[in-house]
Amino acid sequence: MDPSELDQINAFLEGDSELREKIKDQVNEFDKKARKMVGLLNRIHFTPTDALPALLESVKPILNDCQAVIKALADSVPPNQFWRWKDMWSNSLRTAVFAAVLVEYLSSGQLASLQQVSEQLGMKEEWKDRVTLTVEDYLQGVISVVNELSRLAVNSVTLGNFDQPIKISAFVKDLFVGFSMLNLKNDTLRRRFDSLKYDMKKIEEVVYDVSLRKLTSVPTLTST
Amino acid sequence: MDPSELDQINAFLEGDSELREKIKDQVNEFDKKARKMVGLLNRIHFTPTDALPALLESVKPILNDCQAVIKALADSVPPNQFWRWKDMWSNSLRTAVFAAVLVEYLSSGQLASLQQVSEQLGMKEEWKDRVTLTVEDYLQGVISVVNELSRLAVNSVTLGNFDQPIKISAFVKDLFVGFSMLNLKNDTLRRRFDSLKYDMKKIEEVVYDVSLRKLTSVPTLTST
Amino acid sequence: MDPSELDQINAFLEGDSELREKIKDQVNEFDKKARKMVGLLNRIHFTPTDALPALLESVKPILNDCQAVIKALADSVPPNQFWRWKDMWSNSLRTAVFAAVLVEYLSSGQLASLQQVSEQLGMKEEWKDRVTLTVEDYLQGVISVVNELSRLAVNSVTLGNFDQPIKISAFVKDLFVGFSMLNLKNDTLRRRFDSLKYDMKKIEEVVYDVSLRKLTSVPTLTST
Amino acid sequence: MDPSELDQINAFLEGDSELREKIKDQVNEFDKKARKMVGLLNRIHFTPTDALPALLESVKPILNDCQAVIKALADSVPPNQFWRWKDMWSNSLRTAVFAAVLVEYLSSGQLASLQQVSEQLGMKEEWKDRVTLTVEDYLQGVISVVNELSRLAVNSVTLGNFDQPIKISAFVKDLFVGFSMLNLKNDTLRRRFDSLKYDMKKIEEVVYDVSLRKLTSVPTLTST
Amino acid sequence: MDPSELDQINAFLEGDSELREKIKDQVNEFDKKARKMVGLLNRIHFTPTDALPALLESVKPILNDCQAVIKALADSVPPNQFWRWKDMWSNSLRTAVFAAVLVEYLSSGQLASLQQVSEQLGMKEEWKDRVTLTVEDYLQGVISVVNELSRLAVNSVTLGNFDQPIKISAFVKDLFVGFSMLNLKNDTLRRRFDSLKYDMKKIEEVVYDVSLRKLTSVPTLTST
Amino acid sequence: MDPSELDQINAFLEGDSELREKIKDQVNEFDKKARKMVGLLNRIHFTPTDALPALLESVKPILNDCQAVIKALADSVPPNQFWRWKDMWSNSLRTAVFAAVLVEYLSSGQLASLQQVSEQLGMKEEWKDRVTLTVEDYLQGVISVVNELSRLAVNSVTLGNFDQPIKISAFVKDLFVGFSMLNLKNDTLRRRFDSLKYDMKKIEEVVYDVSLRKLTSVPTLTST
Amino acid sequence: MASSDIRTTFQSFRDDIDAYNDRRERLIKASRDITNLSKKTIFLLHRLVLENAESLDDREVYLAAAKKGYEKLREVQNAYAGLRAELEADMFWRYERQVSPGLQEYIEALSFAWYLEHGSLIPFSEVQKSISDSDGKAYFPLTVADYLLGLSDLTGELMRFAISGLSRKGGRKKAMEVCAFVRTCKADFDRFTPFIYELRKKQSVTTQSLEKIEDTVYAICVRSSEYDLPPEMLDDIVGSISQSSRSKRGDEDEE
Amino acid sequence: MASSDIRTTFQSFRDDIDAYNDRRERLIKASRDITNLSKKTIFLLHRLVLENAESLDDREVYLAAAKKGYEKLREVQNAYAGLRAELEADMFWRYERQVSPGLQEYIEALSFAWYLEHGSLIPFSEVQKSISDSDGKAYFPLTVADYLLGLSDLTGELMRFAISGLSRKGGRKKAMEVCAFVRTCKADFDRFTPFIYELRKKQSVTTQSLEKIEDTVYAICVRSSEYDLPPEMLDDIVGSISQSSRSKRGDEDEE
Ligand SMILES: [Mn+2]
Ligand SMILES: [Mn+2]
Repeated sequence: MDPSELDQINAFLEGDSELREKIKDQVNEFDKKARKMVGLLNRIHFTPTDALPALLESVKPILNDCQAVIKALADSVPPNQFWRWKDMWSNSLRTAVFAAVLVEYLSSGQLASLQQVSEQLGMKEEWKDRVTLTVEDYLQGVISVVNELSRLAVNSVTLGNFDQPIKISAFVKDLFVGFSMLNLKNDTLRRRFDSLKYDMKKIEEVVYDVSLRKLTSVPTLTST
Repeated sequence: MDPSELDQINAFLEGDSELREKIKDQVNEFDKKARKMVGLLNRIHFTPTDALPALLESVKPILNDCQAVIKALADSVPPNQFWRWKDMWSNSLRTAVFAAVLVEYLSSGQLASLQQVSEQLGMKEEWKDRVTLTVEDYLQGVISVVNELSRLAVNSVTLGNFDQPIKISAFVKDLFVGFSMLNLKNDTLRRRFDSLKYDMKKIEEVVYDVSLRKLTSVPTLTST
Repeated sequence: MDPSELDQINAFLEGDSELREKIKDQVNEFDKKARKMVGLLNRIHFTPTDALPALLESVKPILNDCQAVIKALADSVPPNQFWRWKDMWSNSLRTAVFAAVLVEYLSSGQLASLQQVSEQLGMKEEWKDRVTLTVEDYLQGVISVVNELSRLAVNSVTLGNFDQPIKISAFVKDLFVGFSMLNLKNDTLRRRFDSLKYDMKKIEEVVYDVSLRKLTSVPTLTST
Repeated sequence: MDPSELDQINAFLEGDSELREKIKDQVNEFDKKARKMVGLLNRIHFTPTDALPALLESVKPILNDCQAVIKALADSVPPNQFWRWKDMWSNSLRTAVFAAVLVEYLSSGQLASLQQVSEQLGMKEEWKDRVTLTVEDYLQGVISVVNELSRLAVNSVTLGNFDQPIKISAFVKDLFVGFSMLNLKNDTLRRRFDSLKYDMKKIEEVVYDVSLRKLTSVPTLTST
Repeated sequence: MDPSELDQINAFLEGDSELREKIKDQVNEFDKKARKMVGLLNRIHFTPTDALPALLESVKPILNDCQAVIKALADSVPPNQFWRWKDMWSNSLRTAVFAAVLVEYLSSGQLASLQQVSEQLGMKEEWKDRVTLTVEDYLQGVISVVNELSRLAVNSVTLGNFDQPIKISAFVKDLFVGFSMLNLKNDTLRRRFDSLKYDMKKIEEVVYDVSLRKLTSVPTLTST
Repeated sequence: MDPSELDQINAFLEGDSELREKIKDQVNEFDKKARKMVGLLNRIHFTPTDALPALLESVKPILNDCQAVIKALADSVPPNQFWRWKDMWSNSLRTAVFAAVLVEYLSSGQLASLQQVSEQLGMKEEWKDRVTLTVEDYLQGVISVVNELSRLAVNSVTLGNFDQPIKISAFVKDLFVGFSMLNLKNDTLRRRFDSLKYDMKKIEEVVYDVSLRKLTSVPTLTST
Repeated sequence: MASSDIRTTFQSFRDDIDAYNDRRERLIKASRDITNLSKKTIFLLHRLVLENAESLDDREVYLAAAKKGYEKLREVQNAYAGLRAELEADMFWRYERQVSPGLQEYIEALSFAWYLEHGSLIPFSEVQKSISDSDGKAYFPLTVADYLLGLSDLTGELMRFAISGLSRKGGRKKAMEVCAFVRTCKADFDRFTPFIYELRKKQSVTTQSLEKIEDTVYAICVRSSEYDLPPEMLDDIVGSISQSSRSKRGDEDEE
Repeated sequence: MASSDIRTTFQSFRDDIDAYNDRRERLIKASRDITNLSKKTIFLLHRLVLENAESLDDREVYLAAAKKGYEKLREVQNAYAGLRAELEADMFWRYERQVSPGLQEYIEALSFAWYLEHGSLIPFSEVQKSISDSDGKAYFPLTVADYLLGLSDLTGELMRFAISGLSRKGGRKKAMEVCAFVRTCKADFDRFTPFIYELRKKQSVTTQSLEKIEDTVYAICVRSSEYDLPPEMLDDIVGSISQSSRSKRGDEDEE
């Protein structure tokens, strides 16, 4: 190879690896915040219903803090290279989506839309070739919420809240129908969707236990 | 090496990989239909007893549509090459068997025989060297039905239908006795049969719950 | 190479592979009997208490027939080669132990000892270098019995036999204490022992339901 | 489950496993013949040129005997099931192809075509849905012949036959050009073809030695 | 569970793992001796022909010492448990066979028979249910000798001994013909036998080099 | 866990991970130097004998530069924690040993001792609980030298230096005898030592080719 | 180095390698013994709790069990005292991989006994103290990783303890306590997973154990809600019925 | 979001996912075609060199082969022109994993033809130019990684080229040239291995190829040293003997 070409390629590769280091540092920051939210949200399993709102409030400021980290990421990534680097932060991002969607569901009983989550995380339209919330990352986060809700169905019964599993069941059923509309290839998303069946089954068994014993006043949902 | 022989060999090698592409496209079509039926049949778990017939009716046209895809497959596969290509579509085919058998059971309480399913899927005797329904694919589909019925036993109690589990229990017991009479050497089939025990156990527990609480009028079955 | 030595080696190699075939055939026979007993014993879950003795009687002849197969095995295995071939039949043997121990428990309420089972299967002291019942095979069979009894506890209530779970509970608790006296290092055995606690838990729940039901909703029925 | 259907399924399953056993036995027979030919053909490496025809004659009857085994296979394999079972005998078949092609080359200096080998092994057109010689099996056999010829080039010099390597060199070069006309995608075949160049190289070295020696140390011998 | 039975079982489980430790220690001893012989025998590759006898003499005492270790093994293994423990020492034993056969060949030009090797290692008929030399271990050792001889063929030329390769070639050819007459079903043995071809090829190339250059007076062997 | 204990453990773990980062940075520096030496030494395969000394001289300054990096490492590692961190740099260190030993061999024909290499790399006795050259690292480096020499034997013949392989052969033989004296367990060192056999064989074949053709004047070594 | 020098040098390497292997072998054996002793202690603790299922007072049963556990673990502590010389200075780090498995098993057993006695997690200092001499000098430095990994295994034993203890009197209440305790452990350990790789894998085992306990506690709550009786009374009712059946079976035994 | 909203939303997700999968499928197929075309080109180049073994002038044979190779690769370049719209803006990076395998195979083929023509490594800019329109606008950005990984595969083909070409006239000299060339490649690439993970694995394949060529060159040297004749004369002697034998075999064929 021509020596000047050798040097040029080398310089290019070194620049690239510095960029990687820089992004990695920012992702570490992001990850710390994501972990912190997971740590707090883990408490839903033993927090009585009336103390839940306070717990959820404590998570929101951290969600807001994520905006700054995400902006820093967007500033680092070169134009059009979103797809090149996204794997580095998608874990943290999915965790943030998980937190946002779970907090919203436990607050309002509603599913936060991709748009809503995207805004809550401070994503800007003009960055979309550098940092954006993809459908896949959003769906991955939502599936993690379902995993958590199946555990919550069990633990809320222990806490004496017999209506929670019924509500969760209705919410998850809706989501499940939504997911079954997607044509998923044999990839991670497909595998995770398959795992939803176990969550559904578990939740259904809790609803079964509760309704068999007539422990709840809420009527169990049927299809419309 | 003789040039004409060389050309022939070359033509043969190239034709093979085009054929694979073509079959793959048709299998993709088949797979979409199979998944769609699974999506619809998932609704049995939250459909009240009286709305079930309508749901089952909505599945039947898709079952019929499978006939066209299967015919297209039969037209693509060269004579005598069933065993060469069958692994490509056996997953989709087993899912179709699952749908046919489940619909039949929920409609009539009967087990659809291999012959019946084969006809319903539009398999022709004269294709049997290209596309056919093997005993193994049929049995795999039937086992999947049992997996689904154990979940249905739980959910029908939630929906207030306390007789369904008792009926399911009798049907599955019958099937289980039938399967235990087969000399399954085939490893996959045997392992899946072994897994039926868990379904049986779950169904028995539902029947236990229901009869302990005297919620049903149907007498629980005993051996004859 | 010396021709006579060659012949000798060849004869040896051929003898070996014939021996393997022969043992395999006998193991197939053994396996058929073992599965037949499992098939019959599966009926305990829907056989009323008064019909149980007859069912157990129908298993005993097959247990006796195992003696012939085991003898045939012992006759085939060359002296001192127990450890070489035992893996081929240990699955069937454990199933036979399972059947023997389950039949004994359901007949007399007692645990058949290793010695008793060994005799019932017609094992001879003088074969012990060819076919014998090891401690591990015996214990594996016993654990399978406990798995089955937890299912029986559930089903006997469905069949209206409310005392059975209470008896089973006492028997299994005793066994559990027994197993916990052993210093198990063997991984498979330890793992299977671990699973026993779930059987205990299930049986406990049935006892719980039955006890409370007797006192709350069916006060006229008292234990005899 | 309908008893007659059960019986039918059972009969089918048992038939299948008997069929496997039967084919396996015949493949064992085939394998013995194939190995016997390999054993005999190994002698070409230390058989003087004038004794070669006799050696080749001793192989031909065994080649003929293969016809009976192959016919037995064709009789056993059910119609249309060639692709189901072919992996069981393809090793033996490739060895037989190797023997046929090697014998032909050493007798006539010609490459036996797929058609010729197929006939020599007694393959019938009307069996092609049960037993047939595929392009891949044929090519694999031919490559094995080249491997053997590179060894023969060396040994024939030891035996004083200095023309053999030169003939082999021409034959193998032709074959190599032939193979390089094929568009191989198949991995195994491609990898085996790659290995041919080492055989070529080895043969080249022998030709090199012989050519130079003839001119330097054995000047009286000129090529005829 | 009977306390005395429990104690017995416990004792049994503990004894087993102590026995394993003990055998392991003895195998370590055996292994050291085996390695030492390999170390010494490695010197054949750079030992001039006339110094070879002295080298071989230095190996023999270690071969004799193996008898004591093997006796210790036989004393440790419980009656009838040869097949249970043999895998622990078979590597060392095969190395000892390798040494015995190689020493014998280099001393007398003969192949030591299984019987001879067995005696040399001090195996007693009356231990055969605890420690014995199986056909497979013997053959594995012999194959290792061939691997070594192909290397020796090369090195003896370097040392100026041009007759050695010719002798080795005859010996290995003989062995090869012998091995091809065996019906090797055993996979490992068969694969190792297949590898012999490479050794043969190498040896043949040495013979080729030597005879091409007329460096030897011994006539090269032809088939009889 | 007690909150103050939690904090304490956390602080400790953070300190630890900072230390790891620091060491990692220094190891990166070390690695760069090691790679540079390997790059230069790769040229021995196409450098004519008379240009070799200049090439070796160009490596020596880099070897000296390693001393500073190694000192920095020793300053970072806490007392007594050599064995905790050594895996981080052992690759680089072994490469440095490789370079030192190869340069010494090509300069003087001698094996540089552990002590010599240790000094050349500037290791201090008083650091030995933090950074030191272990026997294993030294031997690994030496084995890499042998791997390289087997390739050099081939290439020096290409460069017309027919004596080099003979010298290499003698050197490697000595080393091999040394290695065979070690009681190596089944670990990396053992596996790498086993690989030496292939290098030896390769070198022996080069020596064979050269001496067969009488291309060298140096007498080939025999054991002493 | 000349040929003969190489031989001498390699002789000294041989001695070095042999010494290493011998010590390694000794430590592996010692560690295996320690693992076995610790496992046996854990079995013993489970057994003691189970055997005295009918005893009146939980506290007493647990205290007695813990005491016996400590006694048995003294054997382990003596073994470590004996290994002191082998693990001096940087030797501990050299043989860490051989020592750690046994050490973690020991910590698991010790923390189980401690939990039975105090109902809490054993502190780091207490573990280090247990493997120190009477002057408080450690036989070898305890690493935070071994400490945490040992404790992480404890959660699995507590799961077994909770589920097999269900049929004891008060077993239901105990299961709920264990549930809360294991939850806290899991949350505490989460903080350390970025630092200790093996802890990440063990945390998923802990999560599984926790979910098993949660399922158990859930089943208890579902049932007590259905009958709407205080747990103690439920225990008494079930206990008395099982008891009467058991004594009846006892009679049959005598026949 | 209400039940029905969820359905609508997921419908839009479905469209999004389907669009992605369709494009992905198109690119995989296109990439597979490109791979096949490139592989065929490589085969063709080997074949052309081999078939014209008896030709007088190396240069001419190589130039003619390269020219035919370039022609065939124009099909690939057209395919890339057609994919331009699919790979716009950030789409290249999104589908990189689908595009790279074919692209690397193309670079391998192109660099082989280039080597035959120039005897040197094709520069980065030339590769990029080959997949750009006539105004020099790239269809998509060429990454350094794909460039290097494609070149790395070239060494394997050069090994085949050198060894199968041995029996050509001048094949021995050519093998020595290739040996030197591959050596330089290996050394040049070594510098980049810390940056590109896959290159590390490919380097070990390159090393193997290099050693195979070295062994070949070694065998040549050993033999020419023994007979002590200049290589051209050796070629002539061997050639003439093989030739006479070949024509003799030809005679036999006519019988
Ligand atoms: Mn544990
Ligand atoms: Mn390639």
